[in-house]
Amino acid sequence: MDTLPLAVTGDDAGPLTPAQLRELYSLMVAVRHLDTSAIAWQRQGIIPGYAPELGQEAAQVGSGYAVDTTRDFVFPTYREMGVARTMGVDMVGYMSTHKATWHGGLYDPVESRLAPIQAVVAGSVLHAVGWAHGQTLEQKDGVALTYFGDGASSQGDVHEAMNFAAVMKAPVVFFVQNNGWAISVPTDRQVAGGSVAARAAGYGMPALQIDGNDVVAVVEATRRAFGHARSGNGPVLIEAMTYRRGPHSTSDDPGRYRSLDEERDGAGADPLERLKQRLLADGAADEAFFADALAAAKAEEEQIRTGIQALGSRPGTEMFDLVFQETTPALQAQAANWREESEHV
Amino acid sequence: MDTLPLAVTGDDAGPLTPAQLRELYSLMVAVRHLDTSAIAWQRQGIIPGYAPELGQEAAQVGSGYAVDTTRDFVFPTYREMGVARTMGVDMVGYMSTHKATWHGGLYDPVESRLAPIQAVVAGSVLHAVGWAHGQTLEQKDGVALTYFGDGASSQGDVHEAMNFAAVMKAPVVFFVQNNGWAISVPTDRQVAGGSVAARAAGYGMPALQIDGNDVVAVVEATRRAFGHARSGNGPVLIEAMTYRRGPHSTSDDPGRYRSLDEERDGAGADPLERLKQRLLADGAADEAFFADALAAAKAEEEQIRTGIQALGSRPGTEMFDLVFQETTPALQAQAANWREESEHV
Amino acid sequence: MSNSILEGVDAEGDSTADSTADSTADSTVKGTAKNAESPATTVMSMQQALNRALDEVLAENPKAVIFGEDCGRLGGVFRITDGLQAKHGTQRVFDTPLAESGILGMSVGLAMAGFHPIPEVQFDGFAYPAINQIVCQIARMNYRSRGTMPMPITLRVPSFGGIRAPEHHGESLEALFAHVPGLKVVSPSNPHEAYHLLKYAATRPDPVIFMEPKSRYWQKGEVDPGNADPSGGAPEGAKVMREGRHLTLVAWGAMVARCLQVAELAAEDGIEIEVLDLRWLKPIDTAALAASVRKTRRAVVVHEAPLTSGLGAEVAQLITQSCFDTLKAPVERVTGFDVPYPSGDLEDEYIPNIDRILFGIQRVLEYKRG
Amino acid sequence: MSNSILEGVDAEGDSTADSTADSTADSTVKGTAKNAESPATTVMSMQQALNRALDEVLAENPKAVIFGEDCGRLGGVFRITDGLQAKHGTQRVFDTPLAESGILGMSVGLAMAGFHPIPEVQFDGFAYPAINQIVCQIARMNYRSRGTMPMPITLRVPSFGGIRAPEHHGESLEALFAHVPGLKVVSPSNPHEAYHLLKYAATRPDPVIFMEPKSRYWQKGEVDPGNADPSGGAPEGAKVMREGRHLTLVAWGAMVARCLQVAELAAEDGIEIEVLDLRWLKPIDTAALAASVRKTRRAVVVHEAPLTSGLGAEVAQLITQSCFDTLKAPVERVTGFDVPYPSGDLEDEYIPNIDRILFGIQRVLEYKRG
Ligand SMILES: Cc1ncc(C[n+]2csc(CCOP(=O)(O)OP(=O)(O)O)c2C)c(N)n1
Ligand SMILES: Cc1ncc(C[n+]2csc(CCOP(=O)(O)OP(=O)(O)O)c2C)c(N)n1
Ligand SMILES: [Mg+2]
Ligand SMILES: [Mg+2]
Repeated sequence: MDTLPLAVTGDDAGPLTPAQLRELYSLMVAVRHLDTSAIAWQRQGIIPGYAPELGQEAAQVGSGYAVDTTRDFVFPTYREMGVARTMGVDMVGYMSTHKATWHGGLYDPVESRLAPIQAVVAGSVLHAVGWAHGQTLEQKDGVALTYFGDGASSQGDVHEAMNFAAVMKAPVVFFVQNNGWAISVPTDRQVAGGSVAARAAGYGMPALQIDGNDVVAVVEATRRAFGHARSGNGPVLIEAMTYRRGPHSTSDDPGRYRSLDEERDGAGADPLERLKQRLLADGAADEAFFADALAAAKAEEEQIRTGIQALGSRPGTEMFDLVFQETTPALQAQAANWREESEHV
Repeated sequence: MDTLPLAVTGDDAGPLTPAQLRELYSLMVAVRHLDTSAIAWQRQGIIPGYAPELGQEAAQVGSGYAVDTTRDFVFPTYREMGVARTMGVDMVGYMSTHKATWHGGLYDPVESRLAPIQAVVAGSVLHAVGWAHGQTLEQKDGVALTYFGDGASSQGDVHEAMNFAAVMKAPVVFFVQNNGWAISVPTDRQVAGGSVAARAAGYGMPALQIDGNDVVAVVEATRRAFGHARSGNGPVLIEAMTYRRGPHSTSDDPGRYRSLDEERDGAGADPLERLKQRLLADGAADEAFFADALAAAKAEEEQIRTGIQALGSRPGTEMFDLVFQETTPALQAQAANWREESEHV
Repeated sequence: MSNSILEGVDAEGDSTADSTADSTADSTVKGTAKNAESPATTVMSMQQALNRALDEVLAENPKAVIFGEDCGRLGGVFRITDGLQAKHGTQRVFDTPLAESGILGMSVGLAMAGFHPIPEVQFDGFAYPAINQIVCQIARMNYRSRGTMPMPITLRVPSFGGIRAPEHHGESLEALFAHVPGLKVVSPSNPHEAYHLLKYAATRPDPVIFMEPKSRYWQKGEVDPGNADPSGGAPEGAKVMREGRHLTLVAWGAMVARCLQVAELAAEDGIEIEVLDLRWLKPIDTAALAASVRKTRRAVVVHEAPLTSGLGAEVAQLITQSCFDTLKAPVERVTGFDVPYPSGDLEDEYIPNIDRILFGIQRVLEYKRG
Repeated sequence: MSNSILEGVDAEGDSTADSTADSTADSTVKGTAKNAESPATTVMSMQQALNRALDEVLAENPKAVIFGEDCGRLGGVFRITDGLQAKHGTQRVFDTPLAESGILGMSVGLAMAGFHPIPEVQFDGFAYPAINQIVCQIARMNYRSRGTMPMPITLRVPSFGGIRAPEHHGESLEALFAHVPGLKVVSPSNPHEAYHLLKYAATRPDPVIFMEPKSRYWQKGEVDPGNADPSGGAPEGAKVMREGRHLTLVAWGAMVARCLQVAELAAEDGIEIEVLDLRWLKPIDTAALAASVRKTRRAVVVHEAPLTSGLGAEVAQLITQSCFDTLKAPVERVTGFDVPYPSGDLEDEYIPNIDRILFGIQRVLEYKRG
């Protein structure tokens, strides 16, 4: 499905260069390696839990690649590690959420242009609309990019967000990663009609349903959507069809609801492998490049792991100090009481 | 718009007979007269407030006419007086809600197959889905008919209801009265894309956008929708295009947000007058019939008014007694305390 | 107006009554009374006071934006935003589609973008669809973002009952809001308070739920724009609306005026009641509660919300905690019942009326140990 | 395990202690203990007890239906509905799309059609999107329909903290639910209670919020299916889990086990604590609270939810109201703080731990008037 007019899309137009394709590959390898490592970390007790994004690297890296962090703003769920990495977010700060150090992560969301990690399914989709409308009010040209899943598409907030955005012509790109599953529930028991992209027409909003495992298609679609929204044409919806190759999280057991055969059939070709084959076919990269990229990914993972292992707990005072900008006497009294009792012991 | 397959629709199929058209006219006159009288009642202090449905008689009477009260169930908003009347609901019991006697009205919702009057915008749309799914579970053939407005279509619950109904193939008819306004907000600032019916396709659900001021079109569309849902094909959405000719309620002042010219242009031809002309053209009714119908409507209104005027307040004990099926000691204690203190004074 | 309920109740018979307490009940020290002569003082309704406060906030802060259902062209169903769109433009004051979660969720994004959103929920009962965004997002974003994304959102909610409205139009949600970490909650009792508390709330960097007592919208009163508080400072904490020495009535919103009426009646029977307007329902001014009850040694808390798990429990417990030794009787609660807010005339049975408050006072005054 | 906090605190020095009180703290009368020898008694986890209760409810009532996110094929993220779909079919136990308002709104319609819906909200924090349907519809439909449309809906909510989960997975919503007219609220503290309270709740004609203490799901305990209560009757009201004469600890859910641990520790210092499992958070068993505190003359209430406007305020006020004369000290509350539920290790700082409860007890025991 492609109901987005082929408008001029600004400086981002034109096909991806070989250097850009190699960059995308390096990013995807870094993300793949960090993602699979994080599962190992969990098994080793370094972090208590993790929500893998195995299989969604193209969707995440490709869409994150289209973001201009000097003016755009991104609203993730709990599974957008690849977007964060692509945007250049501090990854120790990002992964700290999975160490249960701080719910939203320790990275600075304002600096990094990535809103805090969001655990409420569909929780931040409306925030994107508000932020985007702020751009309209201030006549700025930033675009809000908001991520959500096939499961999240069932939430009322997503509908309200699409309707608000379309009524107000807010510059929002709704990026759905349809990975086939919401924990144990497959898309056909979740998304009536079978496509989230098909919902857009009902709001008079253009939509693109794309192969979310083809990073080039993802970059191009996201750039087009950004161009459309940035030029004052209102919101766009992208549904990237992909597959959650791993468990929902490290505490999930997919064997209870899908077979290995179903997994293999559903997953299709590996997005990383697809890009590799393309680079090889184009002659844009050789085995040495892939080896280097993997080595860099490994070094990076090691550094992040070291950072995560070094992370201590946050001091208890932060519980009280970060609730308000202007604290209250009642809260200060509770903090004082807490301090006294914990020091006594 | 008409995306509903032209299936067999059972015994209800076939064009409306002259007798049925006359019956529809009588119903619409009764509703029109009661509706306009209710505004007078409010001015006279008989009732504290009222939400008129002037202009929506065809949409309400026509859709209510398609209901089979031996097996279907209807979920109204606060503005479905015409539906209630058409279904044969006790109108003193119904109008008592506007006397502020009891929020949900005094009529028996189970007996009359009309759920209690609902003040939460979009509040009961999901109830219809649950009730309808109950029919599926029990292999019964009832259909749930749920009403909501153009404003209500913005609520998240409506989206959740459509998605649930379509995923579960629940026998629901979503009947939208698009009357152009949600209090002061016109449809173009409310419904992105301009049509609620257009939303249905995104759920893989058939929809009909119809002239809501043509009672024949309304009856036929609703019958088709019922037939479709009753035969196990899942939900249908009907958007009846009409116009709220009066104020939002007796405490509203439309002069603040729309001009009389706009009202006249928006309202179009009067649905009652349209049916009258058709009956005359068909030779199905004469002036004597219209005069009789009006006289009957007047007699009926008088009877209802007398009933409403005779209605006293509900006894305070009901406040406590109707909270639970199994009351609690704490609540009984409050009731006792209330009784003691009010008797003392 | 006779007061048969307290007749014969002997508060003076209490030998341990604090004789140092000010006996100023007759001079009725209302919060705003002292500036009544000031030339700047004007008489206006609460609706006007709120409207003026919003007008000034828009003028003073270019980042302030007002929106909600029917807030723009119509000026709100209660006309609180009347004329503001015409004056400040459709960018600053606008109508939204009919979806409360959308309105509040959008507020979060606007706040992230540096705005000061002042959304309206049309009626108390329609805050429920937005609770998820209020509790999980607005109240926590400052915390979640470690202080980098403050949420200066002032949510106006026409609240409480008393206007014979349809279902869900007479709810009291303060206990719910006060329980949510990260929110502040305030409710004005008269036009002066309305003006100052709204201006104050709408310039704070934290989310404030502003609960407007809709039954008081059309009541007029003196507003002194130059003097927020007798203290001369910001309108923080609770406020003594009438001094007394025999018992403290604690209330907020529309119940304050009713408690002042009760105090007037009780005075006829020689019972001097102190009326404390709690104003801030979170944080609660524990010091003011303690100061008053240490003097009066008895307290009754009055609210419209249902009894169980209402804010009255919190107020009573705070009083008991700080005044356990001096209390002569357990704190009494006179509140709505644990029933859905009723329709029509039953409203008068449900909302604490003068008689029920007097009965509560009587129970406390007549309380005997053992 | 040593208990430095209460060392030296002299509860016996209290000359007015009620000497008629049973001194049975050492024999630890737990509610289920007396039937421990019964052949029908089995040891199982709370997860198993809940699963068995649901299995039986489905078997006994053809109108009972279970649904929610991942309830069917997966058997729930906590496996509470494990195996039920396979046994009772996809019509009786089914997955819904991911929308809590949808799940609860659908429950209303099913109840209208004569079903007994047993929906699940996957985690406490995800009840917020459904609050509108719970408060405005489920809780009021019986009332609104004048008793013609009862709402026999049993809403299961895995609740409270303690499992180091992500944000919004450790919330305590009991104060919110208990404040809503038309709802009943219950929480089990061990497998026996879980089995009986769920079977009881799921056969009631009124809506019950069933709050499962998720940190106790995997704890095992004896379940006597034939004996719900020591009384021999239905599992209504509160339950004394340990008798004592110096102080009453009131708790519910996961905090009951912690309070029993505290009582054990305090006993080492000669302090005999009565532990009352409130069980029903609405309606609250005021008589049981009064009976216990009239004996012990001191009380501490413990909960995980934030302090302000928490259910502890209601419990404390009910105790104070009924035991004002006998209370030796104001009721103390040991609760979560007024902060968003924190992540990871901070959870241990937030949830009342043994030390904080002991400090609360100490404050009450050492309270001196004046
Ligand atoms: C409002 C809400 N309800 C339920 C949950 C529990 N939950 C977490 S993830 C999830 C499935 C989400 O599926 P989807 O949106 O497809 O995203 P994916 O996990 O596939 O990335 C559920 C039910 C939640 N976090 N928030
Ligand atoms: C959840 C909720 N929000 C707000 C309101 C206040 N309100 C009552 S009717 C109405 C407008 C409804 O418009 P529409 O759905 O088009 O129905 P109509 O009034 O035109 O029949 C509003 C905002 C409400 N009753 N419920
Ligand atoms: Mg998914
Ligand atoms: Mg309308």
